[in-house]
Order: sequence, then structure tokens, then C-alpha cells
Amino acid sequence: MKLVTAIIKPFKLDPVRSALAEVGVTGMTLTEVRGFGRQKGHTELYRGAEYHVDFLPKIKLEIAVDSGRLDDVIEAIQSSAGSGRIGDGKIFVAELDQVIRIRTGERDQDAI
Amino acid sequence: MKLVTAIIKPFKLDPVRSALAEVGVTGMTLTEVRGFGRQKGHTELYRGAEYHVDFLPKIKLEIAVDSGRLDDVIEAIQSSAGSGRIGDGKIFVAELDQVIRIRTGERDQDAI
Amino acid sequence: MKLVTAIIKPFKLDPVRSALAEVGVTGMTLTEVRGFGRQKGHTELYRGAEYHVDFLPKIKLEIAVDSGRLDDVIEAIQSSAGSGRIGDGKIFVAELDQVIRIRTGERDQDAI
Amino acid sequence: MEAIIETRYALDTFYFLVCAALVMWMAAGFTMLEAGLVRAKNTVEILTKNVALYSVACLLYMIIGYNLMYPAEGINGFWPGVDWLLSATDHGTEAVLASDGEIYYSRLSDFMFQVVFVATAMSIVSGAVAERMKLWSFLAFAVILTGFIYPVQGYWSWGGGFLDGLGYSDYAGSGIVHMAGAAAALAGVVLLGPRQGRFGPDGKARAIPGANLPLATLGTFILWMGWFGFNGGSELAVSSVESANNVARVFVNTNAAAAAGLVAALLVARTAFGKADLTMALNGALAGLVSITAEPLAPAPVQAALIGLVGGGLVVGSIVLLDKLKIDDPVGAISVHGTCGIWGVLIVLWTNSDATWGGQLAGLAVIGGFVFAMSFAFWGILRATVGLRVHPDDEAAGLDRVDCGMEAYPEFAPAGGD
Amino acid sequence: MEAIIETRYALDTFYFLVCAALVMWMAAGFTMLEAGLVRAKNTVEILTKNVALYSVACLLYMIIGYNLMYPAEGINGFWPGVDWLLSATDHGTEAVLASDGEIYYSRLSDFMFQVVFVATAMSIVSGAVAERMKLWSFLAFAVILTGFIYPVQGYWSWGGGFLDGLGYSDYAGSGIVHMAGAAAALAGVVLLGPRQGRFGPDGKARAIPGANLPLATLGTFILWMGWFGFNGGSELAVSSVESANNVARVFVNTNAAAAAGLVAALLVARTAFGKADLTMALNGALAGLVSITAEPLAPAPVQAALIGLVGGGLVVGSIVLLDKLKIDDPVGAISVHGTCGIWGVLIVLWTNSDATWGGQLAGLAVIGGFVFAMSFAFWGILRATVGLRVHPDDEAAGLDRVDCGMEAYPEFAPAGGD
Amino acid sequence: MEAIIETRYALDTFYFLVCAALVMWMAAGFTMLEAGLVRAKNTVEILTKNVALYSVACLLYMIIGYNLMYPAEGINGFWPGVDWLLSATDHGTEAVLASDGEIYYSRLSDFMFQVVFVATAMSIVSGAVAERMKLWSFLAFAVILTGFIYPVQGYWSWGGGFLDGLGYSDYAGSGIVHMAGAAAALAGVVLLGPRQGRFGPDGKARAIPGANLPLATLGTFILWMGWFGFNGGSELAVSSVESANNVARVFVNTNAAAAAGLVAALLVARTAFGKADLTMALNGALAGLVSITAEPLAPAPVQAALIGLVGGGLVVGSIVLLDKLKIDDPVGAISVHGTCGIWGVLIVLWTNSDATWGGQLAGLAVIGGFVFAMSFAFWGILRATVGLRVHPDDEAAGLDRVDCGMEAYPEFAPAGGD
Ligand SMILES: Nc1ncnc2c1ncn2[C@@H]1O[C@H](COP(=O)(O)OP(=O)(O)O)[C@@H](O)[C@H]1O
Ligand SMILES: Nc1ncnc2c1ncn2[C@@H]1O[C@H](COP(=O)(O)OP(=O)(O)O)[C@@H](O)[C@H]1O
Ligand SMILES: Nc1ncnc2c1ncn2[C@@H]1O[C@H](COP(=O)(O)OP(=O)(O)O)[C@@H](O)[C@H]1O
Repeated sequence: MKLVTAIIKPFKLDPVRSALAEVGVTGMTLTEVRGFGRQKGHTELYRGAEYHVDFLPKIKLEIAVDSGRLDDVIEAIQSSAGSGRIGDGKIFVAELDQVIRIRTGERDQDAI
Repeated sequence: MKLVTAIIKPFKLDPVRSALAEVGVTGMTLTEVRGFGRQKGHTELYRGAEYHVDFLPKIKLEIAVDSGRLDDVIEAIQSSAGSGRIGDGKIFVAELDQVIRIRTGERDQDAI
Repeated sequence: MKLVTAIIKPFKLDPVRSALAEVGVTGMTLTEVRGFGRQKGHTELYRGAEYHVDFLPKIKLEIAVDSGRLDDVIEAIQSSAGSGRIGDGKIFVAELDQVIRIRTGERDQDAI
Repeated sequence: MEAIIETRYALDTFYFLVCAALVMWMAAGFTMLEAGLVRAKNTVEILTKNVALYSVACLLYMIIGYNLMYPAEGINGFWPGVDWLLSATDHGTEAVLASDGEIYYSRLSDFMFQVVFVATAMSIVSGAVAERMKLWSFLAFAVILTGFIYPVQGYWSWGGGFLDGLGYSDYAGSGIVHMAGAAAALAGVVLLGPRQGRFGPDGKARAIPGANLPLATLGTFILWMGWFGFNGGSELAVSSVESANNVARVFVNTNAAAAAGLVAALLVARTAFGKADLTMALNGALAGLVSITAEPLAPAPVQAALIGLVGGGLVVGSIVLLDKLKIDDPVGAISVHGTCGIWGVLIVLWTNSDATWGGQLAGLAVIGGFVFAMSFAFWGILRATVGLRVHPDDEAAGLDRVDCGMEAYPEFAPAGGD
Repeated sequence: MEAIIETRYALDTFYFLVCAALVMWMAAGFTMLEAGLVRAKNTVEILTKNVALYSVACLLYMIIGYNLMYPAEGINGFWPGVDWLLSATDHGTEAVLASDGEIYYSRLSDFMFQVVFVATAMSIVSGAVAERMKLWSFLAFAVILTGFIYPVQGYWSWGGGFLDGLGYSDYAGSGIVHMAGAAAALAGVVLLGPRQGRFGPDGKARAIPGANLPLATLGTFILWMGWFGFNGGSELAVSSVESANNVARVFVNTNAAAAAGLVAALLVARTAFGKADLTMALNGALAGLVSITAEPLAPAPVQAALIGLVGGGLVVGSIVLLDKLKIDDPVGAISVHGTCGIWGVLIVLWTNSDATWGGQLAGLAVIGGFVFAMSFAFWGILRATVGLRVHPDDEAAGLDRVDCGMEAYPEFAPAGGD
Repeated sequence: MEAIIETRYALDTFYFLVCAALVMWMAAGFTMLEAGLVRAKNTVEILTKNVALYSVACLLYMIIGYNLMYPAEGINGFWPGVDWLLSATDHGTEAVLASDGEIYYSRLSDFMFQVVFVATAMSIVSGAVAERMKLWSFLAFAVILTGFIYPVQGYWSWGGGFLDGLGYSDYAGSGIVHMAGAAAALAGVVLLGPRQGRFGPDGKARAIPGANLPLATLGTFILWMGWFGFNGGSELAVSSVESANNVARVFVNTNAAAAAGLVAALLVARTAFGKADLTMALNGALAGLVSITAEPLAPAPVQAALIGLVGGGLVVGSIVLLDKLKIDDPVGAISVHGTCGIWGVLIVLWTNSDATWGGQLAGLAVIGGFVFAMSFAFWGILRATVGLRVHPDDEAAGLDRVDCGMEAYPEFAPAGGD
């Protein structure tokens, strides 16, 4: 099983969720994060003094998937989250040893 | 070492924390997240227009543990976080290469 | 590739970011989290009744890095995030299978 | 001479209306105070309760309450008799001129002033039962309190009933309005029980911090300002040198008591708890205000400050004591309006030589007993029928979602989870 | 006798100023209401719009508007003639004494009262066009509305123009102020279009919840309080028994209509949507207030409550209907002030026997038509030149960042992302 | 005739009390403004400071301050003599009637009006020293300022002391209240130093955005409204044609100056910084208000607007300049009340022909010098003994936790970390 972590632009949440539903993803966890990268933040003046907004609001989606579905999931995110503009985000994939559904105690494939 | 990530219902935080303390877990990191899964969100009417709350508030606990303690930790979470109702959450386990305590520079087992 | 996760004190964000920039890190993702560990929370009285603040505000930085740069990155965080006082935080390192830049589809090293 | 009588009538009426607007403003004060002291997930509901209770109070008092409280002729000292719907007629110019100063303000201005008082009494209740009571049960009770319970006991003192005859002295209503509201609240809280998690398994009180303290502070300032109308208007006239002096003195004393109450509560809390507890300070100001309300005219300003000072200290002790008794009052309403209402009624004896122990104690016993008993009965009926308390799961998830279907701060605070 | 005339002049003037302060306070009410009902990312901008429009209205009305609306001598019933800058002179004591009661309040107190009315009209607009209009285009329109459109139509009714001659009856401005504001808003909204995502691909309305409902509630209370000045001051005198009675009645009726409007909207929303929709309840109170504003004096209090009750029901229906028509009004301003403004003007016929169908319909048609047409034209010019609407990306990111460079709640809410 | 004198006494007293209630309301305005402009982690503390300082001011002025400022008989033009505790007696009806118009309002109404002024002066200080000063040191200073420094210099002008003799003209206190408060604040800020991180290692100012701008906007509206009482009440009478006209004119001018100040600051900020800076606009409105306060009666409304306009421009420049000088004033209090206070006192010369350069400059020098020097001394003593500034770690963690043990928004904002 893999844990797919996608950092996306907040306004892309709806399309990404739909795209994931289409490839059969039924669960995910969302965190509001802030990202720093090639996309530059902006400098504002507040009462005449500068302040820099380096970290921009992003949404992080974590999706545990069966390894067999990994490519579909990546593909779905990639095609739905892109605006073609800098700052569209990243996808990270890592290995998961175990997945457990708390309610039933089901494990791994069954628990996703 | 393993990183145990548990997604739980917010009101289960206190019991889970106690259960973890009993199996010797002394540290963890908490994030407020929102989850989407089998547990359906709800639809509300605001000024007569619909809006869907798909993502429900959850709490994510991340706990770095020594591999030897892994089963105890999973067991502790499972027994304390369950309400038997849908949406109780998931536990993910992944491998950790290294753990470092910033203050002392201690590593791995010692740093947990 | 590795995913470095650093839990630090919020007021250390600026020095850590600078230190990371110096070792060539150009991207990272920040989450506001709350931590529980050896650093004890505090007990307050609100209207004469007690309440415990167990979880203290921390910042979690996630940084995907090329394995070759791992040691530099760890070293940078460790030297910039420490205040020498309890609660300075932890660094976790885990393996990343894949990294994908959504905008371009670039993968792995190129995507970081 | 006629022109003078007209002008004085106009001035007294206008004064009444200005004071009424200030007291109406107190409804916003209670709303903000309570909205600041509950958790985010129950905020829409408390807002809804407050705007609705004010409206219900205004309608019910118009439909029946005012006529009950101030009947053309009461049946006897206990029972005012029933007369529906506020009449629209007011004093004619000729009647005013012929009255030799007896008629000196507009009847409807009197209604306007009185109607905002009944809303105040009901506002006291909403805070104490916050975060766990069903919205519609609460509003049903509001109908009863504002249409029946409050006006009937109000008749006994201010409408010329038997308490007035017994010499009960309560200038602007420490007992008639504030303690009455607190008695109704206490009855509700007893039947309702504390919020989930308010008392630990060990029985010790656990704090449930309010979500928005600037709002609570704003509410307190609004109440403080509105109280100038509440007490100042209760002189009922301003157009002579004496009454003008009296109104001024009431303003000064009201302000002094509030200031002293705040300082006392802040210092007591600092001493007892080690920190400057803002919410106690806010309660202290209100405690000072309630304490002076039964007699804001007779004391010298320094006496007023002392009365408020004691009130501010009392309120802190009372809040801690209620916690010990496991009576859960999220905003401290019972302590502020009940405990300090009693203190206010009793301390009248210090500065007003017309007041008697007998009269004051009778007032406290009758008003407190009647309002508590009637409220207990109505709350009990509601509990037995539609129920008072929301489902435990709904309480955990927050009343906003269940009763109102929306969040107060959808972008800031995570909604109560489930 | 002279002293009496002076005193009455003073009392009427003071009454006017107190009412003006209350109406000025409504500017804060609109601001809080609107700031509570928009999303966090557009909050600084709506705050800026509101403080700026109040200021622009005050300056423009001083520079030209007041003279347009109340010319020394109008050219004819349609055109008031131009006269710049508010004069500083006021009525001399001798002139007052000699006037035999004709001159009974200070000219500048009249200006003060009137100037806050024009600000009210403009405030109505800001809510309806929120979250997508360019700040500076909006302020340019404010100059036109407060300096020209509003005063000219105001002249027709209150300044002695032709609508007054046609018997149009509008005590405090359900039509002249509220419907006028709503007409200007509607024209803007039509040209501006709905917010991104407000209507789904299926055409169905999608909710965009407001970020801070306690603020919206506070705003409503402020408006409710301020309305006592708005309607109460429109009697224009208080210093006789009759006028004092009238002012008292206006207070009572205004309050009753608001309370009934709130209750009606709450119940209708509960029935139609299944939950107690706080924002509808708030709109209901305002609906009641607008409904009674055209005639707050003639009705008995119970009639006033009924008028407000219908208004409160109407507003819910109107909001749902506008959604069906894809007219996006984030705060419900067009329904509250437009729909209920029309209802208010028509229902005058029920209680005021001097009003005629002809007069009322003429008033509605002329004011609504003129303000809509002129506004449409000016909004159109702005759209064609500097543009009305912000760039879609900026709308997504939030107007605060684009127009104001700061966030309303930098520590609570994530800024609109991009 | 006697009835007339009584009625006028009553009207003037009532007017005074209404104005006092409005000025009292300004305390809420300062509180909201400051609570909106600090960070979340210091919000409870600034709320506590504000409610406590208002209370301390009211008590101290009652205990000693009022008697110092308005002594029965001053010892000489500099030293008023000591007389403890506000007396409760007021003017008897006979004395009023016999006074031939000399005595025309209640003594306690005068106290009520004056006491809210001293609170205003102290409120100015709290904003400037926000986010780093110890709560109890601040309150100790409040005792000194409101019980001694303010009343003594107040005596010099308004109590009949030597500044009055020198012809210093300051209608409602641009200098006596506002610049005085700013001078006390400046002394504190100089001794206290800037907040951590306010100036970069390069010496450049770095912004520290306020946590809640709707609150800051509400505070500004409250202050604007309250200022009608502040300036309008300073006419001290309303019951003749002339005084009524004057009060009306003061209202109009006060409003015009605020509106113009807001517009000026908004435009200047837009030009200089590229965006519509809401916080500057708010400061601009207050700047306009302070600027007109020294002479709100003599100017024509257009002149008042110009005076406010300049004030609104000045305040932006002053804020930027103080940043350059590394004087850290989180809310802009020193610029609003100090810089514009000076401007206000000087511009009296334009419209009031009785004012002299000598008198105005003397006033500025004496008040500014005395208040700054005394404040500097007392702040210095506090610094040397109990300390002025919280521990750097506590400053980082936020004053709320350290001083008050609670959070303002526990569910929204992460508490300051450590
Ligand atoms: N090395 C990294 N580690 C973790 N997160 C990263 C890293 N680089 C970028 N990100 C995340 O991805 C987001 C987008 O990256 P950015 O470089 O701005 O644009 P792009 O992906 O289009 O090149 C960032 O805001 C950040 O949240
Ligand atoms: N595939 C997944 N990847 C990541 N998180 C998931 C996944 N499925 C569920 N979750 C998380 O677990 C929570 C509970 O899941 P849900 O399916 O609603 O209930 P249950 O676990 O009882 O079947 C979700 O709200 C979500 O946060
Ligand atoms: N076992 C753990 N798993 C996950 N996070 C941890 C763990 N232990 C500590 N942390 C995180 O590290 C932070 C600092 O840890 P703490 O024990 O308080 O101090 P120190 O690292 O100086 O010993 C905690 O607040 C928590 O967020």
C-alpha cells in the first residue's frame, strides 16, 4: 500500500476530489497547509511598513491506496490539479507498512 | 522505528491520549484535519441555498515509536478510539529511517 | 529521495528557513500542529476552574530532499532550530518512492 | 403656562424614549456577552436565542404582559386580571393640561421603556442555559416568562400590587428584573444539568473557555452603557430641578458601582487565582451594576462605589461556589443577577431610610419563590413533553449544526466533530 | 413666552441631534452586518467600502446634495437647481421668536439628520455588490448617488417637488431611502453578475456562508437601535404633547414591526428549510423595520406588528426568488430594502387614510424607475471605462489582498489561496 | 417663569448626561480599536487593560481628580489644592431659581461628563504601549494619570488656572485631553522600547498586522459616534436658540472633519503605498476628529472638513515618521492624538479670532511639557522598581498567557508558541 500526499492549490480541491472519485478513491484526509517554493509570495505594506508573505495557502491531501491503483491516482491528481501555473504543487508517494480501520479492525487492503 | 499516524474523531482525543500514556508513549504531534470517507458529510441549507459539508473534522496524531512497541501502540489506539460507529478513523504505519532530537542531537531510539 | 519532517518551535521558523535556504532547499510545506512531549503544558484557571493545555503549538515542516542532501538538511535544521530548551522538537526522516511536480509532470530528482 | 406643561411632558417623554433605546441596546449586550463566552460550535444558536427572545418578549408584552403588569384596575393585590393587546391611545393634550402635572409623559413611551425591561429579564436566562438546551423549548419558556411570570410579579411591586403595599423598595429592579431572571435561570439549570465534561469524574469543575473574549468585553460595555437608561430612566422624570439632579446622581452612582465592581472582581480573581481573569472582571462590572440597581439614587457616589465593590467581590465567590454545587452557568448569569440582585435589594437598607427589613425580605422571598416555582413548573412540563436537552451526540457536535444548520465562524474554527 | 419658544426650539433641535447620532450609528450596523456575511478574504474590502462610503456621502451631501434636495427655491417640481456648499448660517434667536413656531429647530441639526439618511441609502448598495466589485468603481458610484441621484429624487418628495404634490406618502423613507438604495443596488448587481461559484453548472444556487455571524447579529442590533432615530426623528418635532406622543408611538411601532419581522422570518425559514436560519431571522428584523418605515405613526402597535410580520415573511420568499433569478445579493439587501420597501409604501394605504393608491404607486414608479435608470447608466459607464468587476483570479484570491493589501483575520483564517 | 428655568435646567442636565453616555461609549471604542490592532496572543490583556483603566479612571477622578481639576477655590493658578471625595450634594431648586441662569445644570451631571473625559485621556495611552507592557505597571500609571497628572493640567485651562488666563483656547480638548494622553503615551513608549521584531536588523520597520480588523473598524465607528457627545457636550448648554444652534454646528463640523480625515488618509495611503489601507483610513477619521476638537464651533462646515482633511493627511505622515524614529506605537495613538492634537490647537487661530498665537503655543508647551515630564518621571520610577516590560519570553508567548491565563480566541488562533 502507498500513501499518496498531494499538495494542491485550494481552489483545485473540488476538481481533484471528483477526479479521485472517478478512479475509485473513497477516502482521504485533508490538511490546510502553507507552502513555500518557486512560486514567490508577495510583499505588502501595512501602515507603511513592509511584511512578506512567504508561505502561500495550500491544501494537502493524504490518500492511502492499494499499490495497484497508484498510477491511476497519480494520474487523476495530475490531470485535475494543474492550472499550468507555477505553484500547482507536488505529489509524494511513500510506502505504507500497515493500514488499520479502527472501527472494525480490518487491515491493509480491506481497511483502505 | 515506525511512524504511526492515527486519524480519529476529535472527541476521542482524551481517551486515546490516556491509552497511549499507559503503553509508555510520551510524545506525539497533533494536527487538525478534515476527513472524507464512508462516513457521509451532511447537506445544509443556508439562506435557502444548499451547501455540502463533505469533509468532517478529524484529528490526526503522529507518533514515532520504536518498532518493538508498535503493536502495543496500535492496540492502544484501536481500543480507545473506537465508538463502533462509522467514521472512527484509520491507523497508518510507515517506516522511519531516522529520528533526531533537535535539542540534544540524540538519534533514533534515544530520540523518541 | 527522503522526506524530512521537522517539528519546531514556532518562533524558530525564520532562522530555520534561512538555514535551509543556505543549503539549497527551495521548497517546503508548513503545517501548524500541536505537540505533546517531555515539555509539559501548563494548567490555567479560567473563572476559577482548571484547564490543562497539554498540547503546545509547534510548526511542522515537510521537506522532500534528494538523498544526497539529507545530511546537510538535517544539520541545517538542527543548528538553527535549537534553543537548548526542552521542547525544541524532532526531526523524522522517511523514504519517498516518488515525487512528481504537478505542473510539469517532472518526476523525482527533477521534481523536488 | 400651558406651553410649559407641554414642554415638560415632551421632555419627560423624550427622556423616557432615549432611556428605552439604551435599554433595548442591552439586548445586544447580552447577546455579545453570551456569544463570546460559549464555544464556537454553539454560537449561532445562542445568537438565535437572543434575537428571538428579545422579539418574543416584545410581542408577548404587547399582547398581554403590559396589561397584566399595569392593569387599568387590578382585581386584587395578587391577581391583575386579564386584558388583551396594548391600546394605541395616548394622553390627549387637554387631559395633560388639566391633570395638574399628574400626567407627565406619554403612555406609549412608558410601554416602550417597560418592554425593554422584560426583555432584559429573559436575556438573563439564555446565558445560564447555554450550550445544551433545545432552542424551541427555550423559546416556549420565553413566551411564558415574558407573557405571564414576569408581568404578574411585576404587578405586585410596580403595578401597585401587594408587595408595594408591604413596602418593598426596588428602584430599578435588582429583584424584580435581575433576581427574577436569575431565579428562572436557576430553575432551568437545575432541571437541565451541566454541560458534558463540565465536571470531571472526580467531581471537580473543568473550565470550558469561551470562544471570543473581545465579543464578551464588547457585550459588557454595551450593558454598562445601556444601564444608564435602565437606572437613569427609572427615575421616570427629568423635567424638574430635583428630578434632573436625581437622574444625574443615578448616572454617577451607576457608573461608580460598575467601576468598583470591576476592580474588586479583578483584584479578588488576581489574588485567588493568580492571574487577571478578564471574564471575572467583566462579571464584576455587571455585578456592580446589578448591586446598585435596587437603589441607585440614595447613596452618595462613594457609597455607590462601596456597594458595587462588595458586589464585585461577591460575584467571584458565588461563581466558585456554584461550581462546587455543580450548577453549571456558562456566563455567570445566576451569580451576577441572582446573588448580586439579592445583595442589591438588601443593601437598600443602608442608604434608603424608607426601606424596611420586612419589606425587602418579603420582596426577595416572594419574587424569588414565585419566579423559581413557576419557572420550575414550566421547565418541568417542557422537559416531560418536548424535552429540554439536546441529544448528547448533538451536544458534542454543537447546537449550531443541529438547530441552525450553520456555523458561526465557518472559516476559523473547526466545527465540533463527530 | 419667549423663553418657552427658545426652550422648545432647543428641545426639538436636541432631539434631532440625538436621532441623527442614532442614524449615524446605523453606518456601523451596515458595516458589521456586511462584514459578517461575506467571506474572510473579502472582509477588509467591505469594511473599507463602508467607512469610505459614509465619508463620501457626508462630504458630497455637504458640497452639493443637501442644497439639491432642499433648495431655497426649486426651479420647478422636477429640477431643484444647483447651489454649492452647505451654508453655515443658522436661524437667529429673533427670527425664531418672530416666526410664531414656524422655525422650531436648527437648520444645521436638520442637515445633520438628513446627511445620515443619504449615507444609509448608499450603505444598502455596498452589501449587494460585495465580494466582486472594484473598490474604486464603487466609490465613484457613491459620489454620484449621494451627490446627485439621491438628492434629486429626495427633492421630489421631501424637498417639495412633484411627488409631494401627487400625494406620495412616505413618512421616513421606505421608498425614498430604502427602495431607492435597493434600486441602485439592483442595477449594479445586474451589470456585475453573480460571484464565482454562486450558481452551479446546473444553475442551482450554492450557499456561500458568511465568515462571522456574531458580527452580522451585532450589525442587526445596531441597525434596530439606530432605526429609533431614523423613524423617531422623522416626526421632526417632539416638543408638544402631540408630537411627543407621536414619537413614542413611532418608537413602539418600529420595535413591534422589527420583532414581528424577525419571528416571521425565523418561523418561515424553519418551516421551509427545516432549521432556524439565523441570517434569515436577522433579515426578517430588518424587513420589519423597512416595512414600517413608510408609516410608523398611523398604525396601532398590533397593526405595526402585522405589517412587520408580513415583511418578515416576504423577505424570505424574496431572497429565495432572487436566487432563482440568479441575482446574487450576498447580504439580502435588495430583498430587505427593495421588496419590503415596496410593501412598506403600499401598506401605508391600510392605516393612513390620507394616502392614495395613485400617490403611492406614482412614488414607487418614479423613485424606483429614476434611481434604477440613472444608476444603471452610471454603473454602465463605469463598467465600460474603468470596469466594475475585479479580475477572476483576484476574486478567487480575495479582494482584500488585491485592493487593500491586508487580511481581516490574518491569524485565524487562511487567506484565499492561489 | 420659574417652571421655565427648571425646565431649561432639566434640559441642559439631560443633554449633559446623554453626551456623557456617548463619551463613556468611547471607552468601548478604544477597546475594540486596540483589540483589533494587536495580535491575538495579546488581546485578552489589552481588553483587561481597557476595562480596568476606565474603572480606575472613574474611581480616581471621584476620589480626588475632579476636586483637583475644579476646586471650590484654587490655591493659585498653578496649584488647585487638595480636597478628597466627590461631594454628593447638588444644586437646590431655590438656588437654581435665584441664580438668574448662572446655575443651569446639575453638578453631578458635570462630574459625569468630566469623568468620561479623563478615561478618554488614559485610553489613548493603552494602545501605544500595547503588546509589551506589564499589566499592573500600566494600571499603576493609570492611577497617577487620572488622579493627578490629568486633573492638575486640566485645572490650568478648564478649572480656571493660569493657562485660561493666558488665553489658551481649546474647546473640547485637542490639547487638554488628546495631546495630553499622547504625551503620556510617548513618554511610556520611549522608556519601553519597541516590540520584538518590530524593527529589522537593518533598522527598517516591519509590519505586525492586527488580528481582527472588523473589531478595529467597529471601534472607530464607536469613537466617531461618541465624539458627538465629546464635542457636542462641550458647548455645556443646549437650552437656548443660540446654544442649540451651536451644538448642531458642532455636530455637523465634527462629522465633516472625521469624514474628510478618513478620505484624506485613504487617498494618501493609496498614493503612497499603492493600496487602500483600511487601518490608515480609520486613523484618518480619528485624526479628523482630534483636529476639530479644539474648535468645532467657529468653522463653517467646509472649513471643518478642510481642517479634518489636513489632519487625515498628517496622521499618515506622522505614523511613517515615527516608524523612522523607531518609536513603536501599535495603534497609531501618538500620531492621531498627539500630532493631530497639536494641529488642532494651532488651527484654532484660523477660525476663532479670540485665539492668539501666544495662548495656543503656551498651551501646547505647558500641557505637552508638563504631562510628558511627569509621565516620564512616573514611568521611570515604575521601570526602576517593578519594571515596565514583560520578560522577552513572555512577550514571545503573548501577554495573555502570562498576565491573564487565558486566550482571546482559544479555538481560532494558535496561541503564541514557545
Ligand atoms: N521540496 C519540497 N518539499 C516539500 N514541499 C514542497 C517542496 N517543494 C515544493 N513544495 C510544495 O509544493 C508547493 C508548490 O511548489 P512550487 O515550487 O511553488 O511550484 P511548482 O510545484 O509549480 O514548481 C509549495 O508551495 C510547497 O507546499
Ligand atoms: N484512503 C484513505 N486515505 C486517507 N485517509 C482516509 C482514507 N479513508 C479514510 N480516511 C480517513 O479516515 C476517516 C474515517 O474514514 P471513514 O471511511 O469515514 O470511516 P471508517 O474508517 O469507519 O470506515 C476519514 O474521515 C478520513 O480522514
Ligand atoms: N514520539 C513522538 N512522536 C511524534 N512527535 C513527537 C514525539 N515526541 C515528541 N514529539 C514532538 O516533538 C515535540 C517536542 O518534544 P518534547 O519531548 O517536548 O521535547 P524535546 O524534543 O526537547 O525532548 C513535541 O511537542 C511533539 O510535537
